[in-house]
Amino acid sequence: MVGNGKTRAATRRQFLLDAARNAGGVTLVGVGLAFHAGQARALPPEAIRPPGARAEPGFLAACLRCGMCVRDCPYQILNLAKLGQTIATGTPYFVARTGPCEMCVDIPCVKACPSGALDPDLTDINRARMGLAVLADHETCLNFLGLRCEVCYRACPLSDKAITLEQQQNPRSSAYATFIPTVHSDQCTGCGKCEHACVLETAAIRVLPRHLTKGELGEHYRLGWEEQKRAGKPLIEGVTGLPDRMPEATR
Amino acid sequence: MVGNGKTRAATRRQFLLDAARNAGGVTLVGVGLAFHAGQARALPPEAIRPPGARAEPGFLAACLRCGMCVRDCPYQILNLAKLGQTIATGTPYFVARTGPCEMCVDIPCVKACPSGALDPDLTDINRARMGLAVLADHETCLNFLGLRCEVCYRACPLSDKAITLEQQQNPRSSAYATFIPTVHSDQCTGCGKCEHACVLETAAIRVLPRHLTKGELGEHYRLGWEEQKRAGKPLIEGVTGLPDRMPEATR
Amino acid sequence: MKRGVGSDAIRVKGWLAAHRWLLARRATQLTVLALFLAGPWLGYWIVKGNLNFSLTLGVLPLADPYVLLQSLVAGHRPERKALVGAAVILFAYFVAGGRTYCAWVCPVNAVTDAAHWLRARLGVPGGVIIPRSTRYWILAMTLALAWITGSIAWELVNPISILHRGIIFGIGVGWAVIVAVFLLDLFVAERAWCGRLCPVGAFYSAVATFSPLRIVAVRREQCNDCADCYTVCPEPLVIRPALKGADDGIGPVILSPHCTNCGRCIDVCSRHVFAFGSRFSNHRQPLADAAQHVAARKVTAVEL
Amino acid sequence: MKRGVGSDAIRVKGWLAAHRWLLARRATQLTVLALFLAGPWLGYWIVKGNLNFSLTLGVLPLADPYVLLQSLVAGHRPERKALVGAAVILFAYFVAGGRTYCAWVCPVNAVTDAAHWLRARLGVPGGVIIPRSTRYWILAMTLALAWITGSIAWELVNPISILHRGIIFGIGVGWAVIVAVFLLDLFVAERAWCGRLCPVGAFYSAVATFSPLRIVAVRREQCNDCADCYTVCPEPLVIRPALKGADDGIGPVILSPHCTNCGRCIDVCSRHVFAFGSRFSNHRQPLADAAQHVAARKVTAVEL
Repeated sequence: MVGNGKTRAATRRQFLLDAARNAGGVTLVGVGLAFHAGQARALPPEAIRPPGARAEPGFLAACLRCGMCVRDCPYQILNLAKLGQTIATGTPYFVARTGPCEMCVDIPCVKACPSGALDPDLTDINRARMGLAVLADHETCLNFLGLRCEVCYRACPLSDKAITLEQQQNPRSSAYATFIPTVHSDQCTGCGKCEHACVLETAAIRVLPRHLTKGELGEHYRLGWEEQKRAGKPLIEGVTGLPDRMPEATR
Repeated sequence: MVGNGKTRAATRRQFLLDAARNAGGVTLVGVGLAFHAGQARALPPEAIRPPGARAEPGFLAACLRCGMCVRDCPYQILNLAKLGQTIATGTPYFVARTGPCEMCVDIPCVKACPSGALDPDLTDINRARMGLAVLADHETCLNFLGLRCEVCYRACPLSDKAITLEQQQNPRSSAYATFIPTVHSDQCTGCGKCEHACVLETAAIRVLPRHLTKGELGEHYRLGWEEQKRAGKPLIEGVTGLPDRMPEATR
Repeated sequence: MKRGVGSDAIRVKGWLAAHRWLLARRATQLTVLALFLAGPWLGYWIVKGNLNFSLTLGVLPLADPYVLLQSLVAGHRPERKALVGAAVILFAYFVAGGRTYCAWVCPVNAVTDAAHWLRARLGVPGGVIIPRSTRYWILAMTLALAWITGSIAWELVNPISILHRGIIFGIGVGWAVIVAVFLLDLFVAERAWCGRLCPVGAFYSAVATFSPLRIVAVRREQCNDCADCYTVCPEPLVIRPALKGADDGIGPVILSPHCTNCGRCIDVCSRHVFAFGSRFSNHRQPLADAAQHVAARKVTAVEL
Repeated sequence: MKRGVGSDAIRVKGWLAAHRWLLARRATQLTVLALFLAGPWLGYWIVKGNLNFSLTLGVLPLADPYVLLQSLVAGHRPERKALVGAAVILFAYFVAGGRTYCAWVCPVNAVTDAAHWLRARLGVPGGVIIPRSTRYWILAMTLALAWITGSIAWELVNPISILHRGIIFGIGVGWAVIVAVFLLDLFVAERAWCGRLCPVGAFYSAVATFSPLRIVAVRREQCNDCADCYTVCPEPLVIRPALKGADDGIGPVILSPHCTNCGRCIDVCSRHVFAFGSRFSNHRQPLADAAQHVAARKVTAVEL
């Protein structure tokens, strides 16, 4: 049964060549698929992942594309991306303007997720961070224009926390004030109810990925009024006397 | 030389089968590539096309990926997307935070474009609409916090037109005013100099695609102060008397 | 006149018995699909989800172990529900023979069977030769991709998921992928997708290496060499050792993990050669009986 | 001892003359690349852009007509500069023989030639059979895709652009595509990319249908059947009609648009059979001379 050395060498050689041929062809397909997978990470900003979703690269490693979250959403706002969309095929998303997250207290979508693509540690829906609302267009927002629309403020599930109305002087008339809907990023869950509710043809308030819109102060900045609140008293006792520098002539 | 009917039929059949085999295999590749091309339309919002760029689908039909715009940009802010990025391979873009458009008056990038992917009808750089600046984070913007940073306002090539400083009452102290950098969408070119200049660790002002941020008023809205400016006089002569509705008891 | 494949079996056993396993298989495929569709279409939520993960009657989790493996390789540590679901499926297909999934559950099977049927009707010749080992290379490639890209890359293009998820959740332009698979099997290469390319099949082949449930050529001495079994078998290479190995002391169990346990060979055999059995049946048929079987076969040949 | 391909030519003509066109071709490929790189690397902006579009000395626009065609099909009406550039290139390659681009300019040629060289050294056998017509199907597919997707879809994956643009503007992980093409030609199928798949080559084949500049087997009566020309030719099918068609009144011009005008057949022939010439050379050699040629060939054979 044992072939001679030459035959065995020829057999090994043939095996290696066959393997190389197969591997070469498959590598070609693999390279194409790898680049496609890279491109598929580009989640369009309008598509919002369900609450608790891991950051996009991790999400695409974890999501099984099973649609359990879609099924258990009582408001049926979630969709699985279809081939041909610019969202990774089979992954869940919603569009705030069409149907925002209704912020169920028991978060059934997260409970339904079998893989942990939606983080099961998210048990308080108010801690969800699906995105961040931004009053992106002050030019068309009715409240900016002096009306008291305030629909976004009233639609917000965390009204007076995630969105407050900040009184401002109306620049066009001292007889009136404006009440500016103001989003607070430490409270906003990105549910999209404000964007959904906006009465304009195209919403002036938008939910966008946090990394697209959130600025970051340098570490060395301190906000005096917050330090004071934290300290419970003025940070400097009494009135600080600063040296007066007056022009020579007035001395 | 003429074969009999049977042979010719067999030849025709073989030809058709070969063609079908080839077409079938190529269709498989084509379907894959078509979906990849679909996915490649998802331009990430951080990537800004050069001035005059057609809207994304049209741009991807027109751009020859030649890099002439990249070469003729005197400030070398433009890059050609490499394979592995989530921008269609070989197409030009810039990132505002790294290097904004310097708004050359002769727009050399548009002149360099051989295909019209960058519209040659754009001859006034101030009419470019590469995106729209949005003061996305009022929580970290130093001017919102009461300082007079105003770097974005000063960096703006259309300062006092595309960005103005709007005086507001400081909500924390009646002794001071705040000066809010305010973007005007009819003037903003989306060059990105404001985002580039923002002194924060992560910019509070961002250039984003217009469709992501621009709201749209219903057609029936009229802005009284603008109508009045247009008419050159108050729209209603004298003071309008409105019926007073008082509670019964006070009548 | 050309003898139709399986016509002997139909004459001997009757049409129904000659299509028993094929009908059972189609019924199973349809039932699985119906269970998934009862929820979204009729509101009876017996099974929720799709083949990648599902929950039956709210208690039984089932997960695709290959998808989960890719998720692991991509760097994610899945939650228990998915792990349990994958373990159940792994165990079930270990017992039932891994590629039983391909023949009895996978929705693409109907597409490629249809392509194969049409290929035979149109008389399309063999086409491109793709080695059967290619699927293992693709399996390795998908796992490498999961690792390199840190995502379940194969799920972006997997025709099984696209079709099954598509039927249940809406397919969009995903039908183009299914048409492409159909055209591949019809014109480009015979039995190309399921038999040579699909990494899911390759994965389940690996699972089936030691599966107890196997098809056995129990009455192989009655074989009249009509070759109908080879013709209908999607993986004809698996039959020969079991059917013809008597003299070498091989078989009668079809041990190859490539066998999909579809049972068409049982249907199509007019001599009742094949039957479902266990991989341990080999022990019952010692080498010494071989001569006897040869004698028996001769008798059979005379009977015809 | 095994006779090396081209060894006769080296003995008869000397090494340099036996590599004349190969060296000229490599020099041209390098010169084209150097012209593109002189700008970004050294600051001498002789040529700006890349093979898809370039501007030479600020005045001469050159554009890839195939890319421009896709742009047109995708629904864009290009500006004049691109149209003029494409017209110049179309005219140039019509005159010079379309696939002259493949052999003398395209940077992928060096990659696939290297793969072919290594394939011969390693003794890798033929591999998968891909029909030469596949490139036309791919050409049709890319145009269909441009129309369906409304974008120049092929440019997302075109190895020529990726390599050439990559060398000039930075390649990123694009080298993986080039490695894949190399592996394809090395292991999967002989001369697969340039000869069977690349739609750019197919496009230039179409351009070359009536090209005047052709290789001519001017002294075909001197052929000693050493077959070295077939061995080195990337498209060996094109040679036979021109070389052996004397009796049928065919040739001596290589009329096939698949010929890349690489000139290796001229180099490698010790009998000076081939030379660059015009497609109208056929008229100079009437059928009546055939007998004479056959006689001449016999003399040649005796001489050896």
